[in-house]
Amino acid sequence: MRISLKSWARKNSLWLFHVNAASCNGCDIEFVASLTPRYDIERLGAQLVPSPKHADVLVVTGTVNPLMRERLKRIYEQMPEPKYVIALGACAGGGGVMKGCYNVSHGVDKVIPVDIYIPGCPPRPEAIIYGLMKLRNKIEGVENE
Amino acid sequence: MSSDESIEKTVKETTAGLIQYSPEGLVPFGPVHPALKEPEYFKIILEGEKIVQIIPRIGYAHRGIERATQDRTWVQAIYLVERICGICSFAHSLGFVQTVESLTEYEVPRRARYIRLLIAEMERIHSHLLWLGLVGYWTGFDTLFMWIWRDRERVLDLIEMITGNRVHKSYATITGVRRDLPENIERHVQSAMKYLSERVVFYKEIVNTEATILTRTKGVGWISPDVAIRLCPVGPLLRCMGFKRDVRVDDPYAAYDEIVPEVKTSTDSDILSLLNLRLEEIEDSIRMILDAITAIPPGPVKTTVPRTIPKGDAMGHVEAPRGELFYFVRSDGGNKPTRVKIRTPTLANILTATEMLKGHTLADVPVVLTGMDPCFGCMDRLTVIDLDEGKEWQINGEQLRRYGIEWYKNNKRE
Amino acid sequence: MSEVWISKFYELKDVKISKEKNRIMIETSPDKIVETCRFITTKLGIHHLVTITGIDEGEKICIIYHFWGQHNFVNILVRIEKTNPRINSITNVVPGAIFYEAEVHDMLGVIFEGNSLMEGRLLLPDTYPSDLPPPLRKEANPEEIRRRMGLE
Amino acid sequence: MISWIFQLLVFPGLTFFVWIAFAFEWLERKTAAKIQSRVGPLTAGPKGFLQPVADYFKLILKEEIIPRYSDRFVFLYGPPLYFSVPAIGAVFIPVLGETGVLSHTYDLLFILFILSFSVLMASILGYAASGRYAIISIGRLILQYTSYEVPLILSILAPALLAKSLSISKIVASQTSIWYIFYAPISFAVFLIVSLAELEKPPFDIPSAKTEIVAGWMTEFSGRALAYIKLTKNLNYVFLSALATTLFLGGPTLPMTIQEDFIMSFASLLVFLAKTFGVGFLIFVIKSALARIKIEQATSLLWTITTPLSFLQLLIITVFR
Repeated sequence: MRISLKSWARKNSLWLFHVNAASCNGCDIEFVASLTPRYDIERLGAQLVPSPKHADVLVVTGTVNPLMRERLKRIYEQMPEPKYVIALGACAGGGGVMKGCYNVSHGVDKVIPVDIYIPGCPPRPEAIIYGLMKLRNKIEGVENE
Repeated sequence: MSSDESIEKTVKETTAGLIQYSPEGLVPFGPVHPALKEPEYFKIILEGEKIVQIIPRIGYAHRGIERATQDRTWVQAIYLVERICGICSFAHSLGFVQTVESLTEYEVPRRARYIRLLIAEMERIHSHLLWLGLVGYWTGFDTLFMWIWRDRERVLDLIEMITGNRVHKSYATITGVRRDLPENIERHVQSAMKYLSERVVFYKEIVNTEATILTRTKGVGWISPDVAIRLCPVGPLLRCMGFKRDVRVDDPYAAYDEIVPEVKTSTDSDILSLLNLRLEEIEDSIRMILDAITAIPPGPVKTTVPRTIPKGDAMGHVEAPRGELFYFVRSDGGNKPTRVKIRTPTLANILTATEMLKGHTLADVPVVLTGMDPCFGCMDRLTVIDLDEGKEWQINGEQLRRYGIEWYKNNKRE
Repeated sequence: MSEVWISKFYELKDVKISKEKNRIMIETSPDKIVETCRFITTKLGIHHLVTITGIDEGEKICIIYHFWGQHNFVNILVRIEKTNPRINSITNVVPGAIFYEAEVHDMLGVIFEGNSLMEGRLLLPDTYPSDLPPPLRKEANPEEIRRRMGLE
Repeated sequence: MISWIFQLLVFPGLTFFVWIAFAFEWLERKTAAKIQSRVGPLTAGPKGFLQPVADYFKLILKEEIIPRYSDRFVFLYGPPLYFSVPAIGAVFIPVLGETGVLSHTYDLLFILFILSFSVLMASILGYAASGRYAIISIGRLILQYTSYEVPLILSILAPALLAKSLSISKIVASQTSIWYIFYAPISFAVFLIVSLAELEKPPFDIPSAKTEIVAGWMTEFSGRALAYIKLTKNLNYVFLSALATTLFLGGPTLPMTIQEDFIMSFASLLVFLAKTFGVGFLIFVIKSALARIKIEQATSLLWTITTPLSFLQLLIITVFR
C-alpha cells in the first residue's frame, strides 16, 4: 500500500485542542491523564496546543449547554482545514446520564460534525488512545481513496 | 472600630465591584483557555499588567442537575449527583447518601463506614495531587506536572481495585457501599502509600526550595483573614488563613469519629501556604488510610432498604477535597426526591479568589484563580450569572454569535 | 452550647424553634429576616453562611438560610407568597450571600431587595425564554424549556 | 560561483541548518520526555526522528486562515522574512573550517543585528495579527528584550575582547590552543541565560506563556505561517547554540592539522556538531528543570544579576590581559 506524504504527515502529527463544553471534569482529567507518563499519547505525535488555529483535532467533552454551544461553533469555525472532531465520553456522544436535563444538548453532533466517538463515563485513557488510532486509520483511508 | 469599618468597606467594594467596570483594558480569560481545564469566563480589567477588577461570568458548565434529580428515583439520583464533578465524585455521592440516610432509621454498618473513609481519603489524595500537578502546569513547570500525575496513577489503581472505576466510582449506596473490599487489598494499599509518602516528602522539598516556584507563589494572593471570613470561604482556602475548620472534625461522619483527622492550618494565607497545606493534608490522609486498613472491622457492608424514603427535611455536609460540600434533601415520602439542593465548595470560594487577585499582575491570574482549586463543573450545576451590564438579552444564539463578531471588530485595535 | 443558643433565640419574638440532633430550625416571618441574621452574626458570632435554599411548595416559596458554626446548623426558615416573591437581602449583614441570593433568584424568581445582582435578567443562559417560569418552579416543564431553547 | 551557491543554500548553509533544526526539535522533545519519564515521539520514522518533519509538512499542507482585520501583507510575507533572519545569520557560522560561508571583518556586529532583528520581526508579526493576547505578548517580548540586550552584547564582547577582533573567523582561529570558556566562564553562563530569554524558553517563556495569554503573539497564525514560525524558532535555537560553540568553545577547530582536506573538513564538521548539540542539550536540561517567572522578576533578574556579572567579566579580562 502506497502511503502519500500528505496522509503520512497528517496522521503522525495530530495536534489536539481540548474544549470542555459543560462537562463534569471526569472525561477531562482522563484526557489529561492520557498525556501523562503512563499513557503518553505524544508517542503518536499528538500534542496539546493552546490555540484552535494551531489545531487539527477538536476534542469535545461534556453536555454542550446553550452557552457553550455558541462558543463551540466559533471555535470550530476558527480551526483550519482539514479538521477532525472527537466526541469524548457518553455526554458528548449522546447526552449520557444527563439526558432530559433542561440545559443540555443531546450530543456534540447536534452542533458540529463529529468524526470519532469515544464512549465511556469517562472513557479510560486506553480507550482514548484507541480512538486516536481509529482517527489515524480514518485519515489514511480518506487520503488513499 | 476603625479596622472594622475598613473591613466593611473592602467587603462592600468586593461585592459592588462585581457589576461596575469600564471596557478599557478588558482582557477575556476563558471560557476556553489553556489554563482552565473547564469552561469559565473571567473578565479581567487591567491597567498595564496590573489587575484592577476581575469579574466572573459563571454558567458555562450549567446542566440543570438539581431539577433533574426530581425526575429520578432515589437510587438513580445517587449516580446523577455523582456526575456533578469527576474529581470529587465520591464526596458528592457520599454527601447525598448520608443526607438521605439521616431521614431513614437504618444504621450504616461499621465496616461500610470504614470503607467510606478509605475511599474518601484516597479521593482527597488524588484530588490534591491533581491540583498540585496543575500548579506545575500553570507556572510552566511541565516536569513537575508529569511526575505528579505519574504518581497519581498509583492512587487511581487502588481506587480501581476497590470500586471498579477510576473516576466515577458509583460505590456509595444508601446504608453502605455497594461491594466489599477485594482480598489482599492491604498489601497493595500499604505499598502504594509507602511509595506516595516518600514522593510527598520529595515534592515538599521541591516546592519549598525551587526558586522559580517560590517567586511565583510566595506572598501571592494574600488576603486579610478578617475580610475573607465575611466572604464565607471553605476548605483549604479557609484553613490557610488560620481558621481551624474541617467538617470531618466539627461534624464527624463515616468513621471520622474513630480515626480522627488532624486539622492542618497555616497563617500565611498565600499560594505557597496553600501548596504546603495540601501536601500536609496528603500526608495526614496517608496516615488515616494506613490506620483504617488495619483497624477495619469485619461485617456486612450494606443493609437492604425500601425504595421509599420517609417524609421530612434533612441537611448534611461532607468535607470534599475542596472544602465543605452541602446537601439539602426534602422528601415527601415517595420514591423520588422533592428537592435536592447542593452547595459546592467552589461557589463559596469564588468571591474570595477574585478578592485575592486584586492588585496582582496578569501572570498571577492562573496561579491564584486556580489556587483555590476550582471545580466549575461543580459550581455551575445550577448557577448561571451574567454580570454583563445587567441588561436584558433577548436575542437568539445566531444573533449572539454575530454580536460577538461585531464586538470583536469594534474593539479590535484598542 | 446549643441549649444556650436556644435560650437566646427566645429573645427574638414570633419565632418557632425546633431542634433535632445538631440541627436548629428557626421559623420566622419574612420581614424579620435581616434582624434575625444580624442577631446570629453579632450575638452568636456565626459568620459562616453555608447556603440559601429555595423550595417551591405550591402556594408559597420556602426559603431556608443555613448557617454553620461551632458544631451546629442554625437554619432560618421563611415562607413568602408565590404571587409576589419579594424579600429583603441580607448582603449587608452577610456579604458572602450575594451569589446564593442570586442563585435563588435565578432558579425560583424570588427578588431580594438590596442585592446588586438583581437588576435585569441575570441568571440562566441568555437564550432562556423570559416568558417561561424559572426552572425550579413546579409549573416549569423541562421538555418545553428544551424546545424553546432550540435544544431538541 | 555554483559551488558558492551550493555552499550557501545546501551545505553547510541553509538546508544543513534546517535539518539540524529538525533534529534539535526531536532531541528537545525526546529529552523533555525522558526527564518527565515519558517516551516522547515514537511512531513517525525510527524512534520518532521524523516527527518534526511530519509536523512541518502537515502545517504546510493545512489551510491558512488570515483574520479579516489583520495586516494582510505582513501576514503573508512576514513569516518567510522572519525565517530568513536566523537563516542569514547561520551562514556566518563557521562549520567546516575557520571561516563561514560568508564572512566579513566586522561580522560579529552583524550577528548582534540579527539577534535583535528577530525580536523585531516577531513583534511586527504579532502586531499585524492584532489580537488582545498578541498585544500583551508583544509588550512583554519587548520589555524582556530591552532587559536582556545589554547582557547579551556584553557577553558576546568578551570573546571579541580576548581575540582583539570583531571578526568571527579571527575569534575562532585564536581559540585553537585554549577555548574562551576557560577565560570567560561568567560570560558563557550569562550567554546561556540570555539565550533562554531570546528563545522564549522557561523560565523566560513569558511572551508565549500558554496558561496566561494562550500562545502569545503566535495565537492567530495557522498553516503555512505557523510552519515558518515554528521552524524559525528551532533555527534560532540552533543558531544560538552554534554561536555559543563558535564564540566560547572554539567552533570547529581541531587541535591538530590533517593533510587531507576532505578528512579535515569532515572532522571539523563532527566536532562542530558535537559541540552544538552539547550546548543545545544543556539548554534543554536547564529549561526542563525550571518554572516560568513573572515579567517583572525576569526584568529585575536580567538587569541586576546578569548585567553586572558580564561587566565584571569584561573588567577581569581588561585587567588581566
